[in-house]
Amino acid sequence: MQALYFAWVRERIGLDAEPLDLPEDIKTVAALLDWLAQRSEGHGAALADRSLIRVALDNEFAGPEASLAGVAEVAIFPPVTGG
Amino acid sequence: MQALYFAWVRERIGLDAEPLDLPEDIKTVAALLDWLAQRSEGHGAALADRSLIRVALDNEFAGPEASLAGVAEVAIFPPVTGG
Amino acid sequence: MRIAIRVQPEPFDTAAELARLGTSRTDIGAVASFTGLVRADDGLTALTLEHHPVMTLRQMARVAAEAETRWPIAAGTIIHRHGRLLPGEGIVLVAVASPHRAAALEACSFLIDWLKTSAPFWKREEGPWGARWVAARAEDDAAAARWQ
Amino acid sequence: MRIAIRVQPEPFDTAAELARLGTSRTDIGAVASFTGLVRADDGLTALTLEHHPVMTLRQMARVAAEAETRWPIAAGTIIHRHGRLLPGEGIVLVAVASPHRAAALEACSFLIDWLKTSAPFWKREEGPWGARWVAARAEDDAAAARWQ
Repeated sequence: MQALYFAWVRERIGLDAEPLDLPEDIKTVAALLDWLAQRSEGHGAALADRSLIRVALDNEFAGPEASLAGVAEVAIFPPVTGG
Repeated sequence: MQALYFAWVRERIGLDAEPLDLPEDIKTVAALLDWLAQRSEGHGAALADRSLIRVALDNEFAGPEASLAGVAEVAIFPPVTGG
Repeated sequence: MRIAIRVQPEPFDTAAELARLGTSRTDIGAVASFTGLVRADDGLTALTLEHHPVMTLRQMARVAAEAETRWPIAAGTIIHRHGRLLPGEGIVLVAVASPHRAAALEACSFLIDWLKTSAPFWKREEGPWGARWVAARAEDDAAAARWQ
Repeated sequence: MRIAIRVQPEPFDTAAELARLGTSRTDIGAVASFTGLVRADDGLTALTLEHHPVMTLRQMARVAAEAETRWPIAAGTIIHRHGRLLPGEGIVLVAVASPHRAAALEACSFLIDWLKTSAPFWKREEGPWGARWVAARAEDDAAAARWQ
């Protein structure tokens, strides 16, 4: 699975994107975020406040209970502020 | 008092404007319209359906009970359709 | 008055009016505009707008002043034409610049809704039917009433 | 799709876009537009828009399609910029042409409200404070929710 990071999530993690080799027991967005938060200090800082984290799976917004089955790309970012 | 007519009120009466020499007992807009409607066949046709008649006194919209005291100009027209 | 008002027989240029509003200021976050145009419905060939000149300007100024008390308006323009217009021509332009998006959009809607019901203009349509006066619509009154 | 969509780093010309929408048609009775601009609040010197390119276009197309199911839209344009913008520059343009006034005004408001909450753009402000990311505002969510 490919991970994309945007805005201050990107800055705190220090990466635009990275490949993820997920353990088999990580089946939902919530589980993915918990697992990712352990990856580095930057990941932990980026994902500390889950109320400020939004996720898209293969370019579609997804909630914490969404399944990762068959997903090729996960984008993680703050609430959007365009317009 | 000067009367101004607009749109189909103007067309039915056949005049843009005319001076009115009001009898002393004509004190309100409603009384004025009743009196004017007798003035000619055109006036009668123009003022037949009062639900479609709007009035402004000295450039301010006025209801049927509005007083004519001190009024220099009365404008009579259909509901507006600008914009 | 931060909203300029014009009543004129000449065509107006929406693009030029908008360009004028937004230029050389950095406190404007939003510009909303509305342009009303003559539609060739049912073979309409021309639309003539008659108006009460003195009262029209007075009512437009009043509506503009009301908008300025309700929303933070940095600049604005209202142009209403009179005379004989052809299909595709602009009838009315309302443009509002404001620091904020909601203010610009709401003020723009308010101005056009109120103009429709409070400015003394009357439309006459020419077409296959000859000439006929446009009847006022209850939905225009309803649109204006929601701002009260 | 009657609403054209563009995401670009280059500036756009609201006036030219509006002129293009309204021309050579006689079935359009109303054109409503909204332009969002960079404000120099508190000494802001630049605004950078980051975005998720694939998802942005998809979300804009979805919002445009939803507007077309809700209102009779003859033509429209949505342009959203990304990259670094200076005070006074346009960020976003929404323009809608419709036979009817209410449809044009409502669709325009709907499009900008939904873009704000569903298109993946993020604003970073430069100024006396250095650089900071703009926080999402609850009132933007509320503005979008009223269309649901």
